[in-house]
Amino acid sequence: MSEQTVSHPSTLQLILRSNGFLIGAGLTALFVLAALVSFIWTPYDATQMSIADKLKTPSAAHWLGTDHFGRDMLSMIMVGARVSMAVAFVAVGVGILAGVPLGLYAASKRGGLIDEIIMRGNDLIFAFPSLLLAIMITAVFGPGAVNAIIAIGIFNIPVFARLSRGAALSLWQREYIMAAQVCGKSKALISLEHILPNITNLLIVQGTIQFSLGILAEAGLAYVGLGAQPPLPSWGRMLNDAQTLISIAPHLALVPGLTIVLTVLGLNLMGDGLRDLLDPKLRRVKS
Amino acid sequence: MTLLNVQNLNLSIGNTPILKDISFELEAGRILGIVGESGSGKSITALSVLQLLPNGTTWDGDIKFDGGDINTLSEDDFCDLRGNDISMIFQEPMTALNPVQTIGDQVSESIRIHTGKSRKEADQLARETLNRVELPESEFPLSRYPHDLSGGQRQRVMIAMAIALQPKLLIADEPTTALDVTTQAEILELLEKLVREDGLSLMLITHDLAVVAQMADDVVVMKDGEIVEQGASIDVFSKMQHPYTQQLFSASNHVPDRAPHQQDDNDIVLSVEQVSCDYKLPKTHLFSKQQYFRAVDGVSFKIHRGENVGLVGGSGCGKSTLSRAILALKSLDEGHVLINGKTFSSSGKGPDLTQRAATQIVFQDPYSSFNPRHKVRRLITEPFYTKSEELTDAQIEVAVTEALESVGLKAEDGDKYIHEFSGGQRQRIAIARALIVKPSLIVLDEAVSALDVSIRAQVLDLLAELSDRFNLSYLFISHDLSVVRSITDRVLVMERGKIVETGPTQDVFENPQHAYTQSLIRAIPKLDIEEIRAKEKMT
Amino acid sequence: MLRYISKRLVSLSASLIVASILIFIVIEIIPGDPAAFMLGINADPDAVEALREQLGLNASLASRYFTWVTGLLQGEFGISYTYRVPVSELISDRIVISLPLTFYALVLSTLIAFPAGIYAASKRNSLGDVSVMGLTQLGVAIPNFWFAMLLVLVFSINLRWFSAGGFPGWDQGFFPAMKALTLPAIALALPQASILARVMRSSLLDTLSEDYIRTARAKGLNRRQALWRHALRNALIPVLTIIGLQFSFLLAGGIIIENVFYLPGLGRLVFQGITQRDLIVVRSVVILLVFAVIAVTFLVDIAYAIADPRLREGSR
Amino acid sequence: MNFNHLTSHKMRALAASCAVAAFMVSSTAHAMNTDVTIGMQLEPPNLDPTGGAAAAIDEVVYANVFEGLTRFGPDGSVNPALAASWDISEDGTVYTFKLNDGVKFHDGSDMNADDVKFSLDRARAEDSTNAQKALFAGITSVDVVDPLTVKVTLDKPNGSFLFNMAWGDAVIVAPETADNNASNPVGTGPFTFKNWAKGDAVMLTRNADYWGEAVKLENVTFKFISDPTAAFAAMMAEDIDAFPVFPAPENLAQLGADPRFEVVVGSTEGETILAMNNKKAPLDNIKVRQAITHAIDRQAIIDGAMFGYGTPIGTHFAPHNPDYVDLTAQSAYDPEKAKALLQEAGVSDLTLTLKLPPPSYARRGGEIIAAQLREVGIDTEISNLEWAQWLEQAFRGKDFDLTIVSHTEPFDIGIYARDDYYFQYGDADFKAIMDDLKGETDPAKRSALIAAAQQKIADDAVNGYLFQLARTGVANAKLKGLWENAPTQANDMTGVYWSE
Repeated sequence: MSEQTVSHPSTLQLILRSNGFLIGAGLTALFVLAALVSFIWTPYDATQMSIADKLKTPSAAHWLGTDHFGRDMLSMIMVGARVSMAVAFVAVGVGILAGVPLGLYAASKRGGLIDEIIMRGNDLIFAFPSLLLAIMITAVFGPGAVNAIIAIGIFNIPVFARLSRGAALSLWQREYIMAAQVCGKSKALISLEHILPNITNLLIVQGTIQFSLGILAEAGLAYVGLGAQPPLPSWGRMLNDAQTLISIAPHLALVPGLTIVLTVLGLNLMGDGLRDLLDPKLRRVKS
Repeated sequence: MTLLNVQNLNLSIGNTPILKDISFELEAGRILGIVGESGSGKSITALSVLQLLPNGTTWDGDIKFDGGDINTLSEDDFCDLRGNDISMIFQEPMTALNPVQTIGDQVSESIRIHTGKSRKEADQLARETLNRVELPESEFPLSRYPHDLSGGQRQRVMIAMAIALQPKLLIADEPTTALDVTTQAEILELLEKLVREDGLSLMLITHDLAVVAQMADDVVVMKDGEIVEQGASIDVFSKMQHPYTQQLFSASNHVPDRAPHQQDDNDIVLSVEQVSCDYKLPKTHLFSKQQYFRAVDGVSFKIHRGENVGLVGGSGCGKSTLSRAILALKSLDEGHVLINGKTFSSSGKGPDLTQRAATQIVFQDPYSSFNPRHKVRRLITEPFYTKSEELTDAQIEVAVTEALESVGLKAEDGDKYIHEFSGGQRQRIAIARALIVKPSLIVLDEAVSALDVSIRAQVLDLLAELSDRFNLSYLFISHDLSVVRSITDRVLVMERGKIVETGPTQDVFENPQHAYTQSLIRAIPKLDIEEIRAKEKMT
Repeated sequence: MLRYISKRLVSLSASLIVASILIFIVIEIIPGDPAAFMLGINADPDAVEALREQLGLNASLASRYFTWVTGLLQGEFGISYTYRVPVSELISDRIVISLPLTFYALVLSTLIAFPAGIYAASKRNSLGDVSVMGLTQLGVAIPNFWFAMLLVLVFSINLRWFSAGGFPGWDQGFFPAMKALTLPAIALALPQASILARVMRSSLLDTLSEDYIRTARAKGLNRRQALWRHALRNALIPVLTIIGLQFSFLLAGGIIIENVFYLPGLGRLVFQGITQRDLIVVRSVVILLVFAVIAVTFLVDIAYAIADPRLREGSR
Repeated sequence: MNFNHLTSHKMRALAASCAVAAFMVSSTAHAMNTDVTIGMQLEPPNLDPTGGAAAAIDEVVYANVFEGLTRFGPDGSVNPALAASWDISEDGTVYTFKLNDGVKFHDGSDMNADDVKFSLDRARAEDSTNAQKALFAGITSVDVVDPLTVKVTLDKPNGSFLFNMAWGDAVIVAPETADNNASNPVGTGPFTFKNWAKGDAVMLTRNADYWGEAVKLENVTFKFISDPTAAFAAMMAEDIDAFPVFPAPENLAQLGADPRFEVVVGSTEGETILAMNNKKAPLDNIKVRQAITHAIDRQAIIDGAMFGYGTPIGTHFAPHNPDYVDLTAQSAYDPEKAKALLQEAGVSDLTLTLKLPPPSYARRGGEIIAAQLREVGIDTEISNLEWAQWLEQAFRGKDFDLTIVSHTEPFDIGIYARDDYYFQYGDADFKAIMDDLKGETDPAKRSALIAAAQQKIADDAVNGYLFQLARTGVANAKLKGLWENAPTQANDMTGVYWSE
């Protein structure tokens, strides 16, 4: 039963060593920066059309070329980043704000009727083919970025509910929770004070993954015409517009496609890097 | 004839040295005990014999087995050796068996890969081996799965797997640490029988000096990766040249000196009256009647102020359930519990907050008793939640400093996080947390079982001193009877939910009345020199 | 075991009932009137009203729900507003495309993911492991409809190996039909295979660090034997649930892919149903898809109970 | 951008074996040259032209499966069909049709005057679900003179009665099979219905005992591909022989350049307009409407949205029609004038809703128009709707400021005379012109009236008249006989044949 207390390397050392995290964080930062800069400056006005020079391939004037209406692709990507990030961010926020309390509450009422109802509710939402519910929602309320947020958000709720319930269940066995109960603290207070801080790492890691899935989902919705509406540029719709022109202007499809891939890749790498970074500090060194 | 000869073994994992110049021998047919505290490197020594080392380990020196030099063997040759000539059993029986494979398959597997016997023959031999380890066919068919076996039974399956092919050497790494005292005695007896019958050599690794004294022919004492002393157990225990061995010996027998306890009969801190607790059994099918298992059955006892009471019993006897019931963490089905004369909890009604301040708890596992996210100051002031009136920051500061210093830590430790402390220091912080609200009763649930012998002695001293100073009363729950004997005034023995015997600790230990208590006392491994010398003369 | 299964059966059927109510209500509040759509721009109002009556659109909400559900139980989905044919006939034409496509993608994804996951886990932190994981990171990041577009560009338009889409029908023979489903299946399978490979690897790495693997090694099994005989079976248990979940993602993903390859599957039927306000078709197909997902979840639970003896007697 | 490295070894083997099969299958397609596969973007909801208005129904069955008394020719002229000849009474209110002899329905029953009476009475009945009920409003009675003669009496003379009888909604059906024509059409045409794989294709085969001139094709398959990319891919992969209305104008250049294909650009009856809600402030002010018409650059929209296919129009009338008057100059692109007009109208920072139906002319055109309006200071909120929602909100609910739609019915300038029509024009003078036109049979006078009507709606700037939808058809170079223009929504396969 040897018990080596390994010295805890400082977080900075860990960050430098895991290059996956660095690449991921770099890519993500690039796109967040692009989105922020787009508020104040873009090479051209993203909605400025000039039909004369449409479908130009990447050139000095237009680094990423122009689309079928002659709009500058780079500016559209930057403004599009704003939309994708916003939709994914708020959708993950909805997932966390609604999902985590549900999960914690279900865990505190372990095995009870409420726990069963919440879990059955999760199975129900998981049972719906995700895009189908999104289509139905946007068919009822009409397409638009807000409805895309609601549609994607709803699918994040069971993910976070199930994740936080699972983590909380294992924590409830821990002895410091019993110690808090001995002090007379209510289940809700214990969930807030003890359980939530100890599952935030899990939530952060899952948050980045769901964020990247949110971007993919927004692109999917926009591709079938249900995401952000014109004139607001969005990556998914750029892909949809580029579809018919793929053989005569491949750059029209490649630019938004690769942007989505790089963003999602960056987020996932950062997510994995975070998981390695945050976990060892918590996990006790087993003998 | 020396079966195993280890010479100048040095080993390091990554770049941290673990073993320094280890040399020892194991004679055929004898039992070698390797004893040392956690971190002494005794497990790694065993694993290096079998070459089952974690990746990234480098070692040198040579190991001879049965005359041959094994450290130059290829991995495949080693595979033939493992389980055939040398086999090993481990400490955690609950996780050591494959949950999705029957016990029959797991035992016959090692037979089939070494001897190429047909499935039927292998199963036949597996059946015989299981019978040898006292797992009869009637109750333990080959088709049974590990998950519904007890810890002791699983350890027997492990032993069956190990001895199925009559190996020359069996390495047992802390085989009984996770078991309760009666099961431990049975397993040790079984190992001794196998050594005698099969001429098996046994390398027994443990941190429990008493087990080594009782079992081992030769002893090796290790500390921080070095052998500090080795030789026949008689010589080692009687001479004890090395100071560390002496310190280890005295710590194992340590009895904290406690002031004689004056009992004021009518100042009763805890009164438990006819308490019973039930657990719901899983229903056989959806609409079957709900069955209950009565874990605690009509238990009554009293604890006076300043009195230390022990609660002992095998695993599954209900002592943990009783402690949860006393602390109102579990609702009672019958009877009620009074603290300082006032009803604390009774069937149906939960406790009221103000009474909560009167009771506190210290747990077994120092690593799971604290929220890693909070600083020590916040951890130990959590019980203040029970205080109705708000304390000012100054008052809290004073209370924190006083609590930390009373358990032998410094005030500025309050600003550190829990992962910066060792196991022993954490247990001190747990005690500080219990003390800070000056409770009348502290429940110590296996509070010292997870600690090494030397640290355990210090913590027991601390507890004794605090009990005297603050006139605290303890309910000391443990499966380790020697610890209970050294610190409690009175003891309760529990079996299957009932208190079967109670009385002053010395009387109960000297002449136990109830059969179960007698079997418990008998099972405790003895650690006194005269007894060993008497045994020596007999053989 | 029986107890566990009956408990799951009860809870899953409850979910199904709640799902049917949910679907019915959501679809009822979709604006737009099917009759108006059918008669087009210049239709005059009383012709539209006559058609509404004919289609029974004016009956009360509850009665329509019950007629729909009772119909469902007898496999009778009702008459499609636009096609004027029994919905069950419409669905049977399309389900022979959607389900094979989903299973084809599931098989493909599993065939790619298992070897990749096991290879990566057994060669932990080696070049092989890092490259496989790099590929799966890429696989997860690629939107499957974009990948489908590229597949069509490369394999249909340039190389002309595959037709660009469409479905010849199973009566044309098994081989041409499967060929038509190959590109869509690959496009669907890629992201799922990447996710499954990652889950397989991490689950295997967890089981490899368990104590019973050390016991197996101590019994004389070499690394490969320990992995295949002990670790793999235990690692498969969590992977089963992921495969169950993926079935629902594949069904959803199918909707977009069917559009890119113009496969007349259930996805497009729902899509057209929504645009043409053919509410009976939409309702029936959605409840069918939800039923399929719940059925698969139930199958996964049974497989779970079989694979994990701990579930045999006690309930989880 | 090649993804080979992704497919594992097994996949590459599977792909290679498919390659062999691919070549084997595609080469046989051309040996049998009496079969044709026609591509269509929208699938018909059903196959009964008298029961629904969707253009797709007529595009499959008109002239192929069903025939009316008269029919449209490729140039839009009205020719005899089931009615061999007819004579009109002096006062133009009584039409006596002489039917062809020996005409049989596909189920073998004879087609005679009773069927004509049944069809016309059915269309004009009180509870009829015929989308174009208005066409039959003028009929007071239909009488069977003898098995081959029918007398139709109108309440007042109607110059376009014969034109109306050529519509798809006026085809002749048999009483026995009328009710289930939706899924099993039985007509008198040269092709009989074979089967309909919903969502995929409709198959017709040659009618052996057709009464008229025999057709050259054996089997005709109408394949439905809604996705533009898939349509392009299908053409390139030669899965489709012809796509009469190709959905993706941007690919026409590339298809035209490929020797295997021939691009045929004709005209349609589709006037694409920017409809304005004339009753909703500030659009009720003519100056604002004129400002909007001047803010729009028609050629930019045609180039941007339709890749150059389409002819600008100044009023709601088809340019290929002899009576067309070119009024594009009156609402030419002049942003400065637009700004000035807005100032005169006292309107500043105006925001209008722009509701767009699904077709790409609307979605792409809408984005361009939104940008052009923004140039003159008018902001727009775009919302993309499906047809059902567009019908609900814009067409029937009149809940819109601007919308873009193409009216593809032939000679439909008459909609400006309807009071409750969605852009809510209802001008008394215009209605007067249309009433005169209705009663007028003399061609010269009719032309003058039509020109006046066109001038009126241009002067009132009722809507922004954008362009005439071009009929961009793509066909296999060896396939001959397809219609170039689309005087009505139809794919007449009677004259189609393989040249080699």
